[in-house]
Amino acid sequence: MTRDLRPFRPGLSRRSVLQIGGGAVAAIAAPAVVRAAPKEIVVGGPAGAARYLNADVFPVIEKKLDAKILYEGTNSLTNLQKMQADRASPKMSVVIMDDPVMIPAAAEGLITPMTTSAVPNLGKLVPGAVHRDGLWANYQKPWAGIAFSTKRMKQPPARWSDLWDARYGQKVIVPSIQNTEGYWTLLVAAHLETGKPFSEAQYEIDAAFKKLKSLKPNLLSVYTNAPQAINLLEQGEAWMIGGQFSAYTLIRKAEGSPVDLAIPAEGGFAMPSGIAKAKGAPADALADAVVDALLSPEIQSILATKAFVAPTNPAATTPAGFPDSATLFAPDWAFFAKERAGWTERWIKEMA
Amino acid sequence: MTARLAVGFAWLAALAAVLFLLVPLLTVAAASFSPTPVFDLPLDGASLRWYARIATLDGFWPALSLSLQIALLSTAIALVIGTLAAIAIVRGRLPGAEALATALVSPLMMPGLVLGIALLQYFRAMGFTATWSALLLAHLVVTLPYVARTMIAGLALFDFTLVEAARTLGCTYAGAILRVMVPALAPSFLTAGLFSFLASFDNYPVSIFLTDVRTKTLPIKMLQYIEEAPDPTLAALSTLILAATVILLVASDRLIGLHRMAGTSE
Amino acid sequence: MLGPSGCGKTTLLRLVAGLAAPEEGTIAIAGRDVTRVPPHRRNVGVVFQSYALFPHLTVAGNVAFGLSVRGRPREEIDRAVKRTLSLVRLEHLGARRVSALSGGQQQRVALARALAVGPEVLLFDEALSALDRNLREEMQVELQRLLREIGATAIFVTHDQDEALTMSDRIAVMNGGRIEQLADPKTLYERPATLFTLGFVGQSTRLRGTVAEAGDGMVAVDTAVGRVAAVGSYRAGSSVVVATRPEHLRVVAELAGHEGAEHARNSVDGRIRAVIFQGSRSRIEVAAGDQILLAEAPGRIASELNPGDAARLVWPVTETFAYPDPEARA
Amino acid sequence: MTAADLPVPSPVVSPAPDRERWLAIGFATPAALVLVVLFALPLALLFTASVAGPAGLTLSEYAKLATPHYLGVVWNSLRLALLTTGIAFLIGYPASFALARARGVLRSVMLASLFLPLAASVIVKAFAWTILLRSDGLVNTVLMALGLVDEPIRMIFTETALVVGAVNIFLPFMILPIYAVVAQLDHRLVEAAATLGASPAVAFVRVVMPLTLPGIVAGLALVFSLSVSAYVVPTLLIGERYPTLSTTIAKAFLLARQPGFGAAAGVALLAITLAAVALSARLGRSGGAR
Repeated sequence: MTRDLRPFRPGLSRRSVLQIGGGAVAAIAAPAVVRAAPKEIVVGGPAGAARYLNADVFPVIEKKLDAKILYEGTNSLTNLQKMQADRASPKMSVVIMDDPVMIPAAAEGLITPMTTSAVPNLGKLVPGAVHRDGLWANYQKPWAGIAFSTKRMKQPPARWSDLWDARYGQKVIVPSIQNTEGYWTLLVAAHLETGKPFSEAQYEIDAAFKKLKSLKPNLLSVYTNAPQAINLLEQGEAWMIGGQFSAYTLIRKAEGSPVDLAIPAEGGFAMPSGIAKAKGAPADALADAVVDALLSPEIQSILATKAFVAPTNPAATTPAGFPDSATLFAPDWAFFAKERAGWTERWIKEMA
Repeated sequence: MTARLAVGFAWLAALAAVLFLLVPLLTVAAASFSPTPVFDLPLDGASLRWYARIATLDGFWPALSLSLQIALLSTAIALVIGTLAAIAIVRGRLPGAEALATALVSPLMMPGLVLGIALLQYFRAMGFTATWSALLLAHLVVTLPYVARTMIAGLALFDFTLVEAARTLGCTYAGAILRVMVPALAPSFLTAGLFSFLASFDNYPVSIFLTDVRTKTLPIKMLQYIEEAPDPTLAALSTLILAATVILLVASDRLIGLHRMAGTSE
Repeated sequence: MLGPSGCGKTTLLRLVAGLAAPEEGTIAIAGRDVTRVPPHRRNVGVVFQSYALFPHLTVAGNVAFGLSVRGRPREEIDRAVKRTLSLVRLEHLGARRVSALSGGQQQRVALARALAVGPEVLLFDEALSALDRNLREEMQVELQRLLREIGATAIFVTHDQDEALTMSDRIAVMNGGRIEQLADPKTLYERPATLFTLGFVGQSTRLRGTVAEAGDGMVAVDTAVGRVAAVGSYRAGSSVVVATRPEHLRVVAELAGHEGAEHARNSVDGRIRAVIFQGSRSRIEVAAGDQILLAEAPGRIASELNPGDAARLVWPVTETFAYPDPEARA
Repeated sequence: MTAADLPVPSPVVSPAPDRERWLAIGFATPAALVLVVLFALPLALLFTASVAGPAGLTLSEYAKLATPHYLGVVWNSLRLALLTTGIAFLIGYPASFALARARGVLRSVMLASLFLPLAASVIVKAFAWTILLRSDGLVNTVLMALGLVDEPIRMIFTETALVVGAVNIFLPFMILPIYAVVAQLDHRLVEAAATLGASPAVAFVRVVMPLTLPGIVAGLALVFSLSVSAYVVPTLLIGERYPTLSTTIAKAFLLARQPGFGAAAGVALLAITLAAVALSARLGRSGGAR
């Protein structure tokens, strides 16, 4: 895996190719350098979070810091690719990505550690929320369960094993392992097959795939495109999505869609939303301030109510009905990140 | 008898094609009037709330403007250089004409995101970071195949003596191309131009790697909107774009018609 | 310009029009060197073989094209279009689309379009070949009338010798990229300078032989059928082809009294092989040795001839020409 | 002039062939430059990873492609492209003739219906197809009303849905280039063929088909290239159960961070498609020369 993480390095032939191309492109379009205004900062993160961040969170931070936050909402893996290409002069100063994407970003040296002196709130988070000595931190924890259509199901699904219930032939959608939330189905399958607790079952991958295969008759689809899957659930064509999470499903529910999120008896899971500073990025001090704000109780309270996520700063207040963050299982993401490519390939081979 | 059958079959195929192509568009248009936040049919009732929402979408107008700029410019450039290349290929005095004809389609053979990643790394490796120019150049690669391929086909039956006739009547070479070849091949140019414009205007797999937070094309914005919520906003937005395209099509139909009229009075 | 397909006559026309550029040499129109002048500034009018009418324009639009490109005022263009169309007798069809016209009408539109700009030289590239025979002959007459009215120089390219002979003041016979002979139609026919011209324009009777005696612009040639005298300057021993036009060959029934009577005549004895009736005249094939000679005779005389009869062919020496034998040369 | 000094006839020399050739080269240069500088070089750079191993050049990434699973993936891509191109041609070829015959408003409506779909994002159209093809969707309702099926048949996320969607999205790219050629077709040629004693079928095969070949080749090349490299279409219409080269390449670059393997798969895709398109162009040319 480490071999595959090597960055692209120009070789001799590569350099000469670039010289040819460089001359020609420069002739076609003269490069113009765009510099950010001094009190401006670019934050990159998932597109799905753009609405609540722009509407409810950033205005508060902007007012506090007297700065302008520009949010670059793009799929995490695309953002990672862009960060890699832009490593010489990064455009994004702060990035929001799930832990499994933070791990390769860290390995490729694209993010830089934060300190409690510059980001005081870093030291106030719940245990386990700060990774690799401040390289990144979890600023929120959406929880994952089973999203279901309230139009089709009068009773919320009670257990994860309901996904396998023969009554739901071709009614179930699960996320692809290419998406972070795709891991939950695999983990549950391992747990159901072995009977071991999640913490042990997460390493029993052969068992997981065995159980997962038996889910095939119930599967309508395996999604990589979340909006499409949610749309199918909202239409009632799908009845359940295994492993969907609060920051998506509950926002849709709040907007009036006939969907809801159930936390099965075996337990829910904590989604690992991380935040980090890009290495060598502009507006370094401002980046520290923005991260600190996102880790502050004030902002995390807003996030909790608007985005239905569990705070990682214990001082933040949560509305009633939120699951206890401590009951949510957080798996070994390093193991997941290491194995994901292989699992994806195996998944495609076995589930096709 | 066979001939009549064949004609009947042709009309049947055309009717089927038209219906087949329009059904999903009508579905989208219908769903845009949904009173609920679900992108679905049938509807109970109708509402314009998703149209109202478009006005509140952040970054919509700049994205539309950028997409129009890039699409118009890349189409204009692609039309010129693609047509020139097609002339060179069709007139057959070019060494390796057939290879060039195939090579000109090759950008379509690459998944857009591969092209996007390739261009992103290439531009960055050269220290080229101007987003607008990068987008224009990338879209030129995306649009050129449509123009070149359509024009090669269109020129195959074109009688180049017309260009020579115009030259002996007092036109320069470029003037002859503009005054004779362009109007005589209006359907091909229209097809090539619209293919190219729409391919650029709707492109996101290439654009997504080259846009940045300040410079986003409309499809990238639309992708962001649907990621935020799969509600009928996108249906409303698409319906508006479709309506604008209808206007564009009617206008270009008129324009070509006007051109013909201008021709008769000359 | 007359010649077989591929002889380069269209290329020459294109060179004159400026649509192709010469590698060497100069092209001059009315004494003005136009070698480097692009086609749009040469002031020539071209009528193309395919007519090359602009399909997106009407008849009037096509005729007006050259003037409107030159930016002439609208009234002037309208007047010129009207005048030119009436010249080609199409004034009533100005608003038609060109695709709705017959072949002859299209040809006339092409002509009107070329004429409208008032060219110094008119170029016709096989302009009549696409028309059927009757229409072609009608157009030939009409074109001659028009060209006389306008008084412009016209260059026709054709592979049709009748058309060339009918329409031209001077004909350039082309072969293999070269002009074989440039002459008025009469000279060209009566005094063909080369074997090619002889063969391409009209019929001929030929005999291969070797020069036996030479002198004073005349040669005596030994052929397979006897000695023949011809006009030409060659050294004794040269291989030559002697030829004459069939209409100069008279068929004489074996009348012994004529023998040697006229010094200026050639004669060959043979046997009639075929008599082919062709209306006012008949073609007669006479076998002499292993040669076949072509003669022509008025119908009255021909009707008395029968295949198998012995016959003597007699023709004037002054109508007999000697050419270098191309096969001997090779 | 005497016969003795006549020049020897020489073969025809076409005038200044170099000038025409240089003009053609000049015309082709800008497009070729764009292709080289903005397509070939960037891809070459990206694809060097496919042969760059830890110890110099290696073909190990290509060897991975030769496993049964990835050969199946290649077959999926080809199958999708062939089905889409074939069906689009069967509908599109006759339709383009009707389009060329149509006049006035009818033609405008037909042309508009070909261009209009290009203005709608693939994502939105995929949403629409889900609505149409789902178990209680329009298509199943119609099928049941007609008594063709007794209970809803599953269509979404099947190969049927994939091909229907792909044909829907790529059909205009088949019809319009063919139409552009058919519209120029001189109908007198067909009539001429008929007067020569050709039956309509023979006249069609011997006269019309060869004349429309440039359009056919253009349509086939466009639709094949687009469908073989389609990424969004299979992702949204069938998902992971139908892995294609495109989805595999995307995964390798973005998710698995294996640019070497992604590059190898990209090279394979480009090679296969170029070969297919060059072959169809060659067939078109030999057919046209018949």
